[in-house]
Amino acid sequence: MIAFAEAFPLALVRPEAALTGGLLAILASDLSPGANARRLGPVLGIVSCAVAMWLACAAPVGNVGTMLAIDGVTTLARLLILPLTAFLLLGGMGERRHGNDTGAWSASVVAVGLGALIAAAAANFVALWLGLELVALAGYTLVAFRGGDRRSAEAGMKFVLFGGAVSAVMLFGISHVYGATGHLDFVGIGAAFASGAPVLAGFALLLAGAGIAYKLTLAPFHFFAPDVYQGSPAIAVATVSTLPKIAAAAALVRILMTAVPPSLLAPVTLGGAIAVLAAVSMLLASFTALVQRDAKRIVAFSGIGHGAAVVLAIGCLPSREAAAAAGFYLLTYVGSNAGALLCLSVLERARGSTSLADLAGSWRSQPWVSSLLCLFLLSLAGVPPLAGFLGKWGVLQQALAAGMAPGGSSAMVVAVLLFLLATAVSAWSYLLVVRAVVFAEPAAANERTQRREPVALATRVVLGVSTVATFGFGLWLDGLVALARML
Amino acid sequence: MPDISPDRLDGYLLVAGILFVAGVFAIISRRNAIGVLIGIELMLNAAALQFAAYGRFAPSAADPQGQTAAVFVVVVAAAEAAVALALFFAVYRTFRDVDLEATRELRS
Amino acid sequence: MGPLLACVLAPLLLAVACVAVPGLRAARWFALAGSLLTLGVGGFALADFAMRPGADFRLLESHAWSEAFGASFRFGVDGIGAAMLALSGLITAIATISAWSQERHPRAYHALVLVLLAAMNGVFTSLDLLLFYVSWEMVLLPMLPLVGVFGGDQRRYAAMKFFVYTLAGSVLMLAMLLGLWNATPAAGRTVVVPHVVVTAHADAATSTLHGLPIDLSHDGPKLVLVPRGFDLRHLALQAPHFETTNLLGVSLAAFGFLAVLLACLVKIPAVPLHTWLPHAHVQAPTAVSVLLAGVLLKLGVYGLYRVGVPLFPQQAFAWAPTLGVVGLVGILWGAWAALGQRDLKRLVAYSSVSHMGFCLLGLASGTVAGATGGMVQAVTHGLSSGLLFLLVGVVYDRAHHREVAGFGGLAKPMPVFAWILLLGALAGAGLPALAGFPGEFLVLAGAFTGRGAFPWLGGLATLSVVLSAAYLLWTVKRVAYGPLQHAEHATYRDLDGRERWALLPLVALLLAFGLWPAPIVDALRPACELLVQTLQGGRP
Amino acid sequence: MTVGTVSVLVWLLPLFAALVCTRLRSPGLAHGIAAVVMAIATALAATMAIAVVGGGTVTGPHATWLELGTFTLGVGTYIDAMAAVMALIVCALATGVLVFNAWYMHDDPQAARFPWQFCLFAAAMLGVVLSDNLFLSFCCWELVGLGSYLLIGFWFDKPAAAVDPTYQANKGAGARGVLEAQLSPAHAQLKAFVMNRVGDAGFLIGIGALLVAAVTLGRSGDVLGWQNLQEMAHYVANPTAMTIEQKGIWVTVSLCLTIAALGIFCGAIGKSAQFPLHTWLPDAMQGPTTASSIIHAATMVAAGVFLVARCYPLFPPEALAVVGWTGGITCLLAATIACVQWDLKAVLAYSTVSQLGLMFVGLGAGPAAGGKDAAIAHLFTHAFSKCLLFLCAGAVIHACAGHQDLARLGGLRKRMPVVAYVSLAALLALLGMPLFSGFVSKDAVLAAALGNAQSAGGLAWGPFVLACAGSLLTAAYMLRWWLRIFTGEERDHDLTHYAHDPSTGAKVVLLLLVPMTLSLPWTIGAWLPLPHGESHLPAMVTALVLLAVGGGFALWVFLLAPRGGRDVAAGLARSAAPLHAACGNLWGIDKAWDLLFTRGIGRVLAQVVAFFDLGGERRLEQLENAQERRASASVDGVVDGIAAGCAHLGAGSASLHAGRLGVYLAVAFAVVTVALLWGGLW
Repeated sequence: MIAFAEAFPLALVRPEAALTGGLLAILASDLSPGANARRLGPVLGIVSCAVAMWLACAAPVGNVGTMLAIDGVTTLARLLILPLTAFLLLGGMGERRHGNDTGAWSASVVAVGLGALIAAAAANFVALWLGLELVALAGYTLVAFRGGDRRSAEAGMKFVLFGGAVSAVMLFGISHVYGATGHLDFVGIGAAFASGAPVLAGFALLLAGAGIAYKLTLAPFHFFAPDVYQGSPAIAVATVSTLPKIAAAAALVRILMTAVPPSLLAPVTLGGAIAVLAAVSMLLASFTALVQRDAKRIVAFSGIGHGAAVVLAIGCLPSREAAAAAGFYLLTYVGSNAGALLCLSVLERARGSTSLADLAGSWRSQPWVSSLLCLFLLSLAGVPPLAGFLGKWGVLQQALAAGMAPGGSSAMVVAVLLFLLATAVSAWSYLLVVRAVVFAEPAAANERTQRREPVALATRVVLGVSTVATFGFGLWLDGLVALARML
Repeated sequence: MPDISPDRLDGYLLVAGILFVAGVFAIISRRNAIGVLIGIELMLNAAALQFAAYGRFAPSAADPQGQTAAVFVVVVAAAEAAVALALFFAVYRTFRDVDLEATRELRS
Repeated sequence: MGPLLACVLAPLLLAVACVAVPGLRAARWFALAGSLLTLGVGGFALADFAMRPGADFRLLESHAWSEAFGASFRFGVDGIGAAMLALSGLITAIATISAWSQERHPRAYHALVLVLLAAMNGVFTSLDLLLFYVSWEMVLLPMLPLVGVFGGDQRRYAAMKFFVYTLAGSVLMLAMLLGLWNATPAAGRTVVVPHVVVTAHADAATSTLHGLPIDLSHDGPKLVLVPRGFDLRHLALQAPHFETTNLLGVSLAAFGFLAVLLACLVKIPAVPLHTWLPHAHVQAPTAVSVLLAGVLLKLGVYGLYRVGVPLFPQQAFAWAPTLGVVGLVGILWGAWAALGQRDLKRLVAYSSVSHMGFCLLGLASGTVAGATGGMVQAVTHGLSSGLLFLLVGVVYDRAHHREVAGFGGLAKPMPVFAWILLLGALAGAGLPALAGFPGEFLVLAGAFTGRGAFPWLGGLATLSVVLSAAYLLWTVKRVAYGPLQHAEHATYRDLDGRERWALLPLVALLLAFGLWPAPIVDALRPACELLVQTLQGGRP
Repeated sequence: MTVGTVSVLVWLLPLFAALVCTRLRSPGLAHGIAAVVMAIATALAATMAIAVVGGGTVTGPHATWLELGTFTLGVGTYIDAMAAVMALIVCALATGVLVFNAWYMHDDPQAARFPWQFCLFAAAMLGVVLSDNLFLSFCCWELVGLGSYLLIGFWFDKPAAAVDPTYQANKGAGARGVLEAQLSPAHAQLKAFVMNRVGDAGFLIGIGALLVAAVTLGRSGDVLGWQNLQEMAHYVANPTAMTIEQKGIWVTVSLCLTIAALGIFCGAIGKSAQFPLHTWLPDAMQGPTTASSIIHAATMVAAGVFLVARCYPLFPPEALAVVGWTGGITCLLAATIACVQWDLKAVLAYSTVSQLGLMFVGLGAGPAAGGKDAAIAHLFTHAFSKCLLFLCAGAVIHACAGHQDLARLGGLRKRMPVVAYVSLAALLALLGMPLFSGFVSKDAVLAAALGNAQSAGGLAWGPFVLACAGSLLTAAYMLRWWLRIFTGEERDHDLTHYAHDPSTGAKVVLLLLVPMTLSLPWTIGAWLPLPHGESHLPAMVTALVLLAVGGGFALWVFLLAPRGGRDVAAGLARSAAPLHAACGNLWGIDKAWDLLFTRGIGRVLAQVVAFFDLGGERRLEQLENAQERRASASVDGVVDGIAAGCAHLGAGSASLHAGRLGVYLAVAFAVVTVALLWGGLW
């Protein structure tokens, strides 16, 4: 027992443990007869998130063997993941009151959060892969949760097949990395690289990166996103479009910081390549979004673009400000994105779908939700003084600094310009939704377009929080500095 | 022509490689979801095989990292397959088909 | 909290109040209060500059924002800023009065107007480039629904075009901002201060320049250590270094000026980047058109005055002839396009294009007369175009259409309307003794006395004297004179009290500035002189 | 009270009157107040004139209007004999016209509007006359344009002549060539203003050229003041080598000044209705005759002459040649048209144009030949005679219930004797009959032109010859006008039956003005030193011969021949049909302008620009829906085209996102493979 405690310092992973406890509690409440799991589940989940949050704030720093590394990145990831999980549970509480399910929903959400925590803390490819798989498996269930709904089922199927394939590729890469370096932990791999590993290891690492790119919906591993987001319930989209991105970003940062030799990392080489990759994703996302006719598809493409922006920031490593910029970008993104999807969830219930045609004129029946939706979308577009602007600001500042630094790569500067182009184009795609929701007249004045869907208190709370965040972070320049200090 | 004697790594890698490529070919070419799932399984098992092989021939055979990973892979693959099949069933309930060409309501 | 911060914060708070208080009847009073506050502060500052002319910044105040980025909420106005602030207050007040009986969502409407006012004030009073940019972009947020929700049949197209076009135009400015920031070493940079700046801004008593310590005792070149940040005045001091900083093979200054230029030319709007304007104007409700023409278009000119030239004088100098040509093209193209319009609002919109061309030409001419004239033109155009849009709104209220051909002989049933329309048209046509004249004449004088090809540009610009008279007075003739077109027009009532109250200040100011422009010119001139010196200082 | 103060008072009193009258609803009261104020102004102007006549100049008060670093723009007065007398004439005629108008409009419901608009014009006109710098002149120059605009459009609600039954009933039978579709007060005022603006654009360029010259010469302060201009003018005499390097364009100061002179003259062409911008003046007759009498006959249209005279030092010989030729051409052209007009106001309008041309001929003669004084003298004499003629015309029109057709009027001498003989006096003055004022001035003009022609020779003869031809015709058509109206038997009884002389007040005005048409000391007398060079005698002889021939011919055709029962006029018209038609069609100039200005620039070009800007109305109807939106080769169309291009790119990539999982995976794996291979090669 003592030996185990020494081998496995639980103190470091209290938050994960707390969340695991919450997960088990929910499942237990599901089994226990009489207990209304649908009501109880979210509560348990939120409580466990709160506890975990509390523990995370006071968590010590260190390594759990070669498996997990609890450092600034992990802490930052925790502080993003845990509150977000709680809010997603709360949102689910509000949005799924009429679902006939048991606590499974809450369990899945908590599981996604747990997987994200593990992946974010992983210092070892196996741990990383397991964490991402947990995120994925729970995510599949969330996506396909709407029983008996064609689109939801199709979304789930596509999600699982695409995800499975990518994770297999990742695993294949990992195995070769292991074979080439004899290590599965990042530090070891980094050491091996430093002592001249075979070139095969580099390619293997690239394959292993596929899994992360997929979680960040980076081209060419983004294809699943539009279909899956369109098909699944908005509140599920809110989960699978935010938590995995945070986890993957944290993992990517750690891999680049530890497993990749700095010589290779310098913005000139790898950073430049990453920047180009990101720019391509952004352009693809922004332009493709222009012709979409469904709000959730547009959100999906926006997610692709924003994931790319995070990657652009990460491409500016090893400066810690770059990591902070990525973190802040994720913060602003998840705030606005979750808010937008929650609004869409309400409108989806009112109008039956989120196709722009069905959303037409919903401002008449639901002024507040619609206005907030537009607000969140404009924040995603990065219009000051909304939060999205400052996220962009941080990323662009890092990229441009990396580009203008003596010996910096002009690829970074080009990426910045392309980013700005993508910003303008994507703003247009967001306006497509605004146009439908606010400017357009309802197609026909029937009871569906007239109906005013009640908004649950829980939903209101979440919306209120994201609204505050959307306004509050907009001009909080020192937030970037604070995050950098945290790392 | 690699030497595929059982006490050399090359043979295992070759088999794993073949498995992986076959899996990739399957998921790209199959129209039936089950077929794609099988392809994925092939790829996963290729990875598992390599883990085991690399573990066996690793310089430090003392700590069985590779073999452990292989076991993890097998477990997770099973879980994945379970979830996948459940979802196929859900699709089948609504579409009466698991042909990927037939189940294409979600598109631009 | 100083007056300028109040001009930005108070409207925002009032806007929140409008939205937050359910069933609020007093929203319009809130809007009026916010605009009158702005008008008061701006008017006071303008009067101060008129009485004690100077190129310095007044009503300075600074509030901490971000130590690390060297950004802070710095406010301050020179003569130009004061004039613009007063204008935005006045026009917003008038727009509010003209929309006094707004039926559709009055609370939301007035809240949006207040947000717009706050954003505009932010642009006009900010001395911090980041704050400037934020306010600049923030203008778009309220305009989107103001056009898209409260507008006409094709409001969606107009609103989206306006938003995307202007956003695309200004998006490069973000890169410019960060480029400038990155171009400054973290420890700051010691620069030599040009003589004109020392004489204009250095404070001998405290031996400081823009709050930075400077040694004025010796006769040698004056040195000052400029910290990294977004203070416009500090950035301007580093202008030469931006020329030498490289960005993708071009100099940072070249890139930055291009970014600012693009943003401003779209906003002004300069031909051929102007086509969002007619749509926005035609679709927007009257009061919003008044705001758009009266204040928003000035943002572009102001941006060039405040950011483009001071930060990149060499580029500005090199670009000046091109800008002059662009201005001239705008003047003539706009005038001719206006001559060919059938829709009253679109006609006035194109007259705006033509008139704003004068601002550009005047600034580009690089003469005191031209620069001052351009700014005077910016102010007076705000008045005259506002007047014309209000009048178009008046006829639209009665006839529910804006086809010029559909009117005629309205002077019989609506004499007061006809007289004010004639006054507005004559002011727009630059008749002496009306406010349209001083700006136009000064710009022409500036162009004639400008360097290089500017005399010829000025010569061609005089064509607009004919064209403006033609399209404006022709419109007056077709709308107000001749026999009554339709019998029911005879029943139209003349301007009612509210309309008269909205028009009265404009009429009074058009006459006042026309007969006695000296005060406003005196208030604007020193700042413009400094600007011209900066521009000429950019001569390689 | 100094002359300067007086001059300011003279300037501001009418403005004051205008402000007061705007608030008055009663026509009588308004006219009364305005007349009284103008009378006071007249008295003040008289004192001013007495003070400066005999060649002194007074620089009145001067204030800086705007200060612009290198130069300033000022407001102030400057009085010399020319200005003082002109001011006196303006005030005196204005007073008279106001009194006359009180009768003329006694049954017009809108009469109350007349006085303030009229006083506004008077103030602006006095501004032009008294201003001490070119900038102020330009401002007031524009404002007289405003006054003219307002008064031409006095009856703004009248329909176009083409659709106006009363006009069709009353119009002169010979009103050919007039574009009736556009002949309405509303259009005439627009036409007048815009065509004046054409000239003013030139004026502005002239001012610009002066500014360039001033800046080049390093002058500062009120560079547009007369003082400064006179000092700069000596560069005209001796073209200095001083040049400015401007992007390879070398501009000499004297060139600048030449441009300035031509620009100022361009303004004069517009305001004084010289060829080719003369066509607005006949249309301006749509306004009240009383307004026309002073604005479009006596003073405003003469402002151009006045301004050129004011800037005379700036005019180099070549510019003066342009002035002379323009004047000569206009003089003859307008005269030919006047010969065949049947609308009694049209005849007077064209005769005004012709006489203005004569004045410019005088100006064109140059300082050596004393052209300036001659022209100004003719300006003065013409002001009185033409104003009187218009007032009489107004009386006739009023008496005949708005009928203006020379073909139907006639024999009014008995019914309205006062008007008849007053107009005869004015007529003779206009013709330049000895003992009448016109004789002296016209003779002076011709003398100057002749003198210039003799000294310069060659082309300089042109203006003189044209002027002579014009004078010849003037004698003919003016007599025709008078004879047609007042002599012979009544052609249309029920038209002229109720005709009668105007009211006492109006008659008093007419009679008071008659002495001014006589060649007596106080008319022109000692005010201006008229040229008495050796060219004086031949010029006088020429003038008398022309008068005798022209007048005699007219008397024969319109007085003697009809007694013999022969219609010589018709015979002449037949025999010289093409010429007659050309004159009747106003030489096609109006049509040409209509084609070029109204249709060409105003309609077609504008439509084209508008089309290339937004792509036409049909596109604008279908903007809302991207599918229906039609592509168009316009600026806006290009913008939408770019947007459509982006959408096409999006659609292209969207076709990859068509829900095919196989495609998704294939693309993903392909990219990965390519990346690996690329990495391998790299």
